[in-house]
Amino acid sequence: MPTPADVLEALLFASDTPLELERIREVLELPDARAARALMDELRARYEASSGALTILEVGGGFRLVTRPALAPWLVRLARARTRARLSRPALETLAIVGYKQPVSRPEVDAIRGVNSEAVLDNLLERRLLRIAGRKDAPGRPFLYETTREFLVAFGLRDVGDLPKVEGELIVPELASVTDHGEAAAQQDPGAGGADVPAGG
Amino acid sequence: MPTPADVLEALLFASDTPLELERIREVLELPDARAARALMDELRARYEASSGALTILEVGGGFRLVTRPALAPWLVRLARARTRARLSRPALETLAIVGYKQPVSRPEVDAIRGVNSEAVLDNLLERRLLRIAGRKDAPGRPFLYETTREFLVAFGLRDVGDLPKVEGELIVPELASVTDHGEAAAQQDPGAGGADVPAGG
Amino acid sequence: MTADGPAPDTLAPSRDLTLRVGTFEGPLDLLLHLCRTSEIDLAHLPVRTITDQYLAHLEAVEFRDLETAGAYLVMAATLIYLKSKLLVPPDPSETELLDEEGLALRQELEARLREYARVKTLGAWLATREAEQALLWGRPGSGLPPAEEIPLEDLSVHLLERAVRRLIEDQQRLRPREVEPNPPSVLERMTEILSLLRDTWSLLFSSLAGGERRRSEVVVTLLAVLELVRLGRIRTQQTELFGEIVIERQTASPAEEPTRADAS
Repeated sequence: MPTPADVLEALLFASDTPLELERIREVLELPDARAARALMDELRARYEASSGALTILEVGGGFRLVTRPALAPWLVRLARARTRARLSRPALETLAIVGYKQPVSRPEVDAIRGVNSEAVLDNLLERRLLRIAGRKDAPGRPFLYETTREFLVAFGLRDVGDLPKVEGELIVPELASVTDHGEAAAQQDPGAGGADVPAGG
Repeated sequence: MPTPADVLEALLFASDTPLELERIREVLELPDARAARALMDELRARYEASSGALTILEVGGGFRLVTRPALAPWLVRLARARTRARLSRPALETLAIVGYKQPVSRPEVDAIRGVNSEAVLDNLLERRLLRIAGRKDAPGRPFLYETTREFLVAFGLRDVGDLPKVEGELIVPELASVTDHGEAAAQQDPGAGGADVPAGG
Repeated sequence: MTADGPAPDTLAPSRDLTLRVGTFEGPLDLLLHLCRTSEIDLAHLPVRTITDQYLAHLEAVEFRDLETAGAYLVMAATLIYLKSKLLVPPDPSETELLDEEGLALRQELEARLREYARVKTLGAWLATREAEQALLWGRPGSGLPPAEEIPLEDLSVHLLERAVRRLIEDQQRLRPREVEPNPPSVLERMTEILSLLRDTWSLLFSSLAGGERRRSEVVVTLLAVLELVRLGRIRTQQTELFGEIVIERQTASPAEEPTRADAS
């Protein structure tokens, strides 16, 4: 007779998307999400205690079973041809903008990057890292973009709250003169390099 | 530092085809297939000793990591829970249109929803909630869609006449005026596969 | 961080050209690079230095397409304009003095640069996360029974009812517009363009009319742009026939300050 932890292990193993606590609760008929979380903790402890090849990751609103990073060299050999196309710098910057400003329209992304972002956005839609969240009530009724769960999984984030706080990095001193130009002008960067973002956040 | 058995476990986990002894030998740089077999026996013994959810199967000239048969019922439950959850808003909308207006063609569904519905329709065909009822006598001779018996069963209906009456009429726009609209065809439905959109959203 | 060059997923046809541009992803990127290499404080931008450096680099840049070229040139024009607003004759030891408008423009530029710097840093952070995740392997494909083999559980018919209601409501809301196409008025569009230009000093026509390629929308937008040009509220540039139109804010309207027209 399989234990609940065994069932959970099987669910994790068979699931190709992050497994949500709610789903675990439902399948195992647990009273609430807390009970599901407790069971997950039990299984994670078991995995951490045994030093096997696998580990459990909390990502994209759920949990995934993955190989430990130390095993990557051998896996690369196994999947000789496996080359996950890395994202380009424009793609990463566009994701960064959408990540912390979502939902955001193309004209807004264009304005921040200073260049046309249509092709990059299309590409990210196609990769399912972004999706359309609706239309903005603005000239041309442009599409609004937001990040997907795929985005969270690709970057190992539990949710968008895991993104480092960039806004909070700014110190906002009292500005004597210009009041006309609103928040943009009122934000003062501590220095030239001032955009450092702490990892982990 | 991972042991050879850990590496083997990772290879089994990440491999999408049965893993051959020769392949194991190659990746782990073992002297011969016998050494690979010995390592496999070691890992299998480890799996049999622990009564977890997974087991190693020798199949098709290689080895696979699979869930134990006793766990199958829970996997079916998970799959079912996910299938249900995956009837995204676009999917429900499309089902509703076909349900109330059948038989209806894809351009008509597109016109009502204002977005390309190809992926959603394909998905619903695959789930057997819809089927193709023929072709419409119209430019391009598009397929006509109608609901299936599975659709009725899934929604607990005796026949489509059981669908609740709603106030107002869902209008199928004249397609002549719609084709010039262009935008409908250019835009892919973001919720196509619906994986990210919870039911009833 | 990934290599500075574009990865395979960028636009294929423009790749070679992009590489020759160097590693800059646009005018802000170039400007930021100049600030970083000269250790310039993004909160105190030396207009003269940065303009001269920008123009010097611009000559070496090979543009990937006309639109990108336009974006670089708009920035160049802005910098030149800003430089022309410096009040005192050049004296490197003095802090630069600008009039109120120039000050505001410079602060806006500084704010944009800082924002872009943050975006860049966050992009680099994402790149390291991506690299970390590339070391992890999940299961290839789903181990669950395929969807078509899973009998569906009962779904509430109310879900369908709700969906169809929503659609009908949408149609009823939109119908007047459908029957009698009623594009936004030129005046409305003019107001919208001006309000967008409060947040940024340049816009691409395609991004204004791009969301929905309805002819009527494009026409109204074009009329609005022409009217704003006539009123001296905006400037436009189109580097080539059928090329991208760049819309810029015209800070001082000739109607209010007729003398400015000669200066620019």
